[in-house]
Amino acid sequence: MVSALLAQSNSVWLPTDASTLAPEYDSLFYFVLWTSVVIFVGVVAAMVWFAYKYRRQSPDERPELVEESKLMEISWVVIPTILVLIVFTWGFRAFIKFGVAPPDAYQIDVRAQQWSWLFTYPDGTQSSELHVPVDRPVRLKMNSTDVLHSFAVPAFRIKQDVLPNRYSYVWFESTKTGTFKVYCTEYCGTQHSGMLADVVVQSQSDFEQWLQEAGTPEDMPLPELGQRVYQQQGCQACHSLDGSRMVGPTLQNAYGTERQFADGSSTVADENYLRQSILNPGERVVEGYQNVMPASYSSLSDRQVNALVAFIKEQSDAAEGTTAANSSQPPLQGSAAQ
Amino acid sequence: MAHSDGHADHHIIPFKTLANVFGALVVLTVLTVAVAQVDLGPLEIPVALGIAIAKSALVVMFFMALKYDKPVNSMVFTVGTVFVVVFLVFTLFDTAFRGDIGNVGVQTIEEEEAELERLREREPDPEQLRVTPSDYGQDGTGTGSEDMNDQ
Amino acid sequence: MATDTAVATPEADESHAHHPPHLQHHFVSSEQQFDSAKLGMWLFLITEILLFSGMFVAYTVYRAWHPEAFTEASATLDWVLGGVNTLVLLGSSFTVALSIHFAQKDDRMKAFWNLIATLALAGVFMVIKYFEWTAKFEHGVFPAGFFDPHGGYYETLASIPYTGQFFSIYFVMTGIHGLHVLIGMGVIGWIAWRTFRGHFSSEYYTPIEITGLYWHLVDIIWIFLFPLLYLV
Amino acid sequence: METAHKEASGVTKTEEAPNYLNHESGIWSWLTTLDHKRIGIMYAWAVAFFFLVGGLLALAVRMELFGPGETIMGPDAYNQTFTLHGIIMIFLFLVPATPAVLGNFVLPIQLGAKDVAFPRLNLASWYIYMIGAFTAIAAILLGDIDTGWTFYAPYSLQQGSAVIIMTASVFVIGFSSILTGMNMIVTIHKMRAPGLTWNRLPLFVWSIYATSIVQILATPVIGITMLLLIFEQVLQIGIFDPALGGDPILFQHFFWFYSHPAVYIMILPGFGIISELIATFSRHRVFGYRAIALSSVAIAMLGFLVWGHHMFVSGQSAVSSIIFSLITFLIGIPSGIKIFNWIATMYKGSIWLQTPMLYALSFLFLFTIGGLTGIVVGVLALDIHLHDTYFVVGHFHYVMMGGMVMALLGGVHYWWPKMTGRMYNETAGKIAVALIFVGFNLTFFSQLIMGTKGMPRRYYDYLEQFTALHQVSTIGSWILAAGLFLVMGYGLYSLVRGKKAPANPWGAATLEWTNVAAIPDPHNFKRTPLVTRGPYDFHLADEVFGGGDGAGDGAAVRAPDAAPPAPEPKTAQ
Repeated sequence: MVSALLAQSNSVWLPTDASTLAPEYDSLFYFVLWTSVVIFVGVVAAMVWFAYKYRRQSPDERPELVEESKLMEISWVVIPTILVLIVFTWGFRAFIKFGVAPPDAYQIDVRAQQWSWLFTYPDGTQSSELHVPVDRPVRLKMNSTDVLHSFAVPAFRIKQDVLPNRYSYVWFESTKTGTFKVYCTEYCGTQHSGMLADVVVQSQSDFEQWLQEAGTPEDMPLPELGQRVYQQQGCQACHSLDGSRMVGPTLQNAYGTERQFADGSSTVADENYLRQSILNPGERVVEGYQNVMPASYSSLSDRQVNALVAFIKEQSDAAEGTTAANSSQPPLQGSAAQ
Repeated sequence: MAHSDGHADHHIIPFKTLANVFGALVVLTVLTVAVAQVDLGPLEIPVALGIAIAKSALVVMFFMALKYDKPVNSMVFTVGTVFVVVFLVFTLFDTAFRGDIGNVGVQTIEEEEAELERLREREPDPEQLRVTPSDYGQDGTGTGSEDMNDQ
Repeated sequence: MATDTAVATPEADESHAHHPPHLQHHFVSSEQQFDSAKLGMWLFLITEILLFSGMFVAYTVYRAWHPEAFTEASATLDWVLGGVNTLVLLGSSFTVALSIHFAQKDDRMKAFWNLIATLALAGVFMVIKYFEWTAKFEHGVFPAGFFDPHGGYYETLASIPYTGQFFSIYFVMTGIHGLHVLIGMGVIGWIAWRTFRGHFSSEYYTPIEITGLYWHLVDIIWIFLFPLLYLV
Repeated sequence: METAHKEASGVTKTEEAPNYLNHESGIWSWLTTLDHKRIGIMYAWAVAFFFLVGGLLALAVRMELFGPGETIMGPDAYNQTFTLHGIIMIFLFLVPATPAVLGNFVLPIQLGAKDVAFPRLNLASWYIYMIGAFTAIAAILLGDIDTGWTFYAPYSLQQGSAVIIMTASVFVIGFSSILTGMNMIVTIHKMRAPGLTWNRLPLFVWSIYATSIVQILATPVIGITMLLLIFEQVLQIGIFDPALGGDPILFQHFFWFYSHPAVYIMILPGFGIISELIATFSRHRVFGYRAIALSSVAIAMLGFLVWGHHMFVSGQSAVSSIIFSLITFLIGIPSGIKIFNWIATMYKGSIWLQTPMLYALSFLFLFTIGGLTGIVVGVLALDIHLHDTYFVVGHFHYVMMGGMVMALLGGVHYWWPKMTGRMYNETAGKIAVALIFVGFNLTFFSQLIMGTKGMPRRYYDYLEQFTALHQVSTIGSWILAAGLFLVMGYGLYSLVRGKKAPANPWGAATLEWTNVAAIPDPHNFKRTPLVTRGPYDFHLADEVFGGGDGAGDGAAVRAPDAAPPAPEPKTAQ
């Protein structure tokens, strides 16, 4: 009966559980929830019953004094105290478990910035998606390049603030393969609600294969690598490819067009300009936009920057060579539609 | 309302008491400066704070006349200072134990890196890490041989 | 007592004949008014203490984290000037206590001159403070963000991280304390003038009393600031 | 009876009887008044205005969240909207609302005093509040403030000068709060009528006393915090800014040292109001008077030791998390005791379900949910998943709105006749309670559910899966708003057209009802009362039952002006 209720309410309250910590969390949650429900129903039932039973019958009614019962007063001090102490102890033990990672955990570095996540693996591979092997403890070493963020995965029941200038750590061991959401849960500005990422839980072999492919292979063509860097570094959070206006200017047709700056000057966006805008974004800010782009991109490698520039060039009709490819595209699509 | 006009029952602190208190305060100030010139090690802060507390107690009791005042005023003052201590102690519960279960770094990243740098500097030159005789093989130059000579 | 007060009537009905002029209408007696003012002042004083407590907490936290930096930075403060200032403030506390003493004894002029002495000592304190601050500014010793020490001993500070934090706390604490001294000087000046004009007597000296309380608190804050910043 | 009749006719011709509303007229007489009742009314207008503004902002927030993506505004506008909603509701509405409006108006009368101890400071506190409020408005107009009401560093440090002005305004408003608290404590200590011992204080007085303690002890710390935040921006002192070696978690300690106790500034007076309402409308002595009185003070004190429960996932040490969590549970117990005592007060009472009592019962219902969800987030492990989700949003709205605002609305209805001299429309009142109750639960219970599912707070946009719950919440907010606008409507109507109120429409037994005219005299009492019984000793309070029927129909209960109350020795004449 109780378990049926529990199973039913599972769909109402908590999300799916996909980590070793979740079952412990859920049983504690349901214990507190159902104890609370019992207390709440008791309080409301007494209140409603009294309000009905002792409703005023005549305006000059003079109720008798009620003797105060010491026993009653003591019992409603002592019983709640015992209950909260049980809950405290239980919560405390679980908390320590949440806080202390197993020593053999696989460590992944996490960099949070407004408004994207970047995950770096021990072999140097970087990704904007968190891929982890199933059934293996994973410890995240996190820090932020700008303001406070918070790393939360509801399916794992974990959450930890990510601080600038101080590492923080969180760990989990996933029990189910699949894709889950990472949220930023510490308010961090305009695109706070867009600061999401996917956790992809894979089997060990799938994970290893992914790790192989996700590196930056030497032989990858620059524009393709650029696209990967664009996604890994979270550029898409602020710079669209389809011309729509976001926090930063769109990259569509950015290359080769006239840029008007906040200080009144202007220039045609060439490779040097793009390079400078990535490495030192505060230098020249396009008019109508705020100077909010993090300076952390200056740590990108030369090859990565070159790749990004090549990728941005590809987004522009003005860039020679790609123009042909672009102009050939729409008719193709058009014909496909027909 | 005969009793309403009168501060007759207000305690007038005698000049002599005030002067004595002032004298004591001067002495304590000189004392705290004198003590500071001596290296007391870990006792330095407790001693300095102890003298400061003694001085402020004198000011509160006599200059501010709390000793002769209504108890409620003493209560107000006590509660106020208790909450300063609460603020301090409960904040220290965090800052003194920051990173105790390893979920955050004990130090800032800046400090961790400086620490690493220091360790790296102190790390002896691999040349000096000669343990077995074979390490001194052909190029028995420089520091190694000097070490040998010292011994 | 109970029956006495129970017939206290609205002022419309009753003349103010037996009310001293300083007694506000909503109080029953001078005693009640005096006690209220004093309790109110004590409550205000603990808000002041808690205001400063924030800075003391910041000081303790950073000192506990970076003891070497604080010791080094503290050594650049001149304890002689700090010590003189401590004596100056203690002296001013003494004179303000005396002025209450003389007000209670209806000795108007002595009360007045003691207030003037307090004012003068407070002035001395601020002048010394001014020289201390400008000496630091000359060497580029500013709060952390602008911290750029140069010249003499200050050079060594540049190489020690977190000495800037010490000076941030130093400037904020002594700055806010100094502001309290300035406010106190204004109030004491006003009270001294009123004393001179004979507004107060042993019957009614509440303003001197509560100004005195405020001034002693400013003194107490300094009693803690001095060893924490200059000595240890 | 004869005198009662005479007085009744006197009441109907209010124009002749001088009272605090009509003894002086003109806007200047209000702006320079030292009368605690008039200052209370001025606060009421200001606070009501900001409640309206904050409420409209809340509606805008809910409207934006009706569907994922942009509904009525962009992300920046949304972030500013919820920030302003928070700042206005907390600093300009919840903190001053009960102490400064009802506390100012009711407390001195309940004490049998002519005024608060420092009438000038009282007026000054209103002006300081208004200056703070205008500074806040200036900050809003000057720039985009999107830091959230918590101003967490380092985000708040990057947001420019508007934030400096806003933090300065919080600093200023803090002063007004301190002055009110000081005034209340001194008034309670020094201005009680003869015979009014500590054990005879109405529980509303006790609750304001506890509140004032918190105001005095906590508010200076938000002052210095805001000041240090300003210095951090202007002088770069490197205390909070991690880029300069500061510690952002230290800012959170400073902030919550005030802001958690501030929660008790908001809710404690609500406890007091509820005690008054339940006693009066049950016509029963409050069960466990001393337990309720002392638990208020206990909550006020313990409230300072729990601030770290806002920071379980912030990276503070586990030692402090554990200590803060344990004390958090301890503070839950006095709150629980209060609930049980109020229910026990109703037992064998004579329960009259007028609008104020309906608010009190709604309070019990909603605050119990608020308290229990508070226990849930107080559990160390459970908070990890629930922190900064809509569960927390739901929890504090159940406490702040379901608790505090319900109590405030109950209190305003209860004292409305005394403040305005007019009755409101009882039927409209009951409809409004029903709308507010239903709308509130729809709005915020759905938030509790989506919170446990992981919906983070302060999100402009959300995943498809939360849409249904968000829509329920938004629709609930419309019902809630309809109820509140109904209250505003019949309130304003009552000011103009409401029936004249009798001196004691509810048959209450505290001084403001038994010893004061329907609309109080400028000096409150014709004669300073002599108190001979407890505030809820209805069995001793014959005057309550005197001639009136307690039906709230305008029939005078007795004549407070002409004949002194029965238990007073003077009655003999």
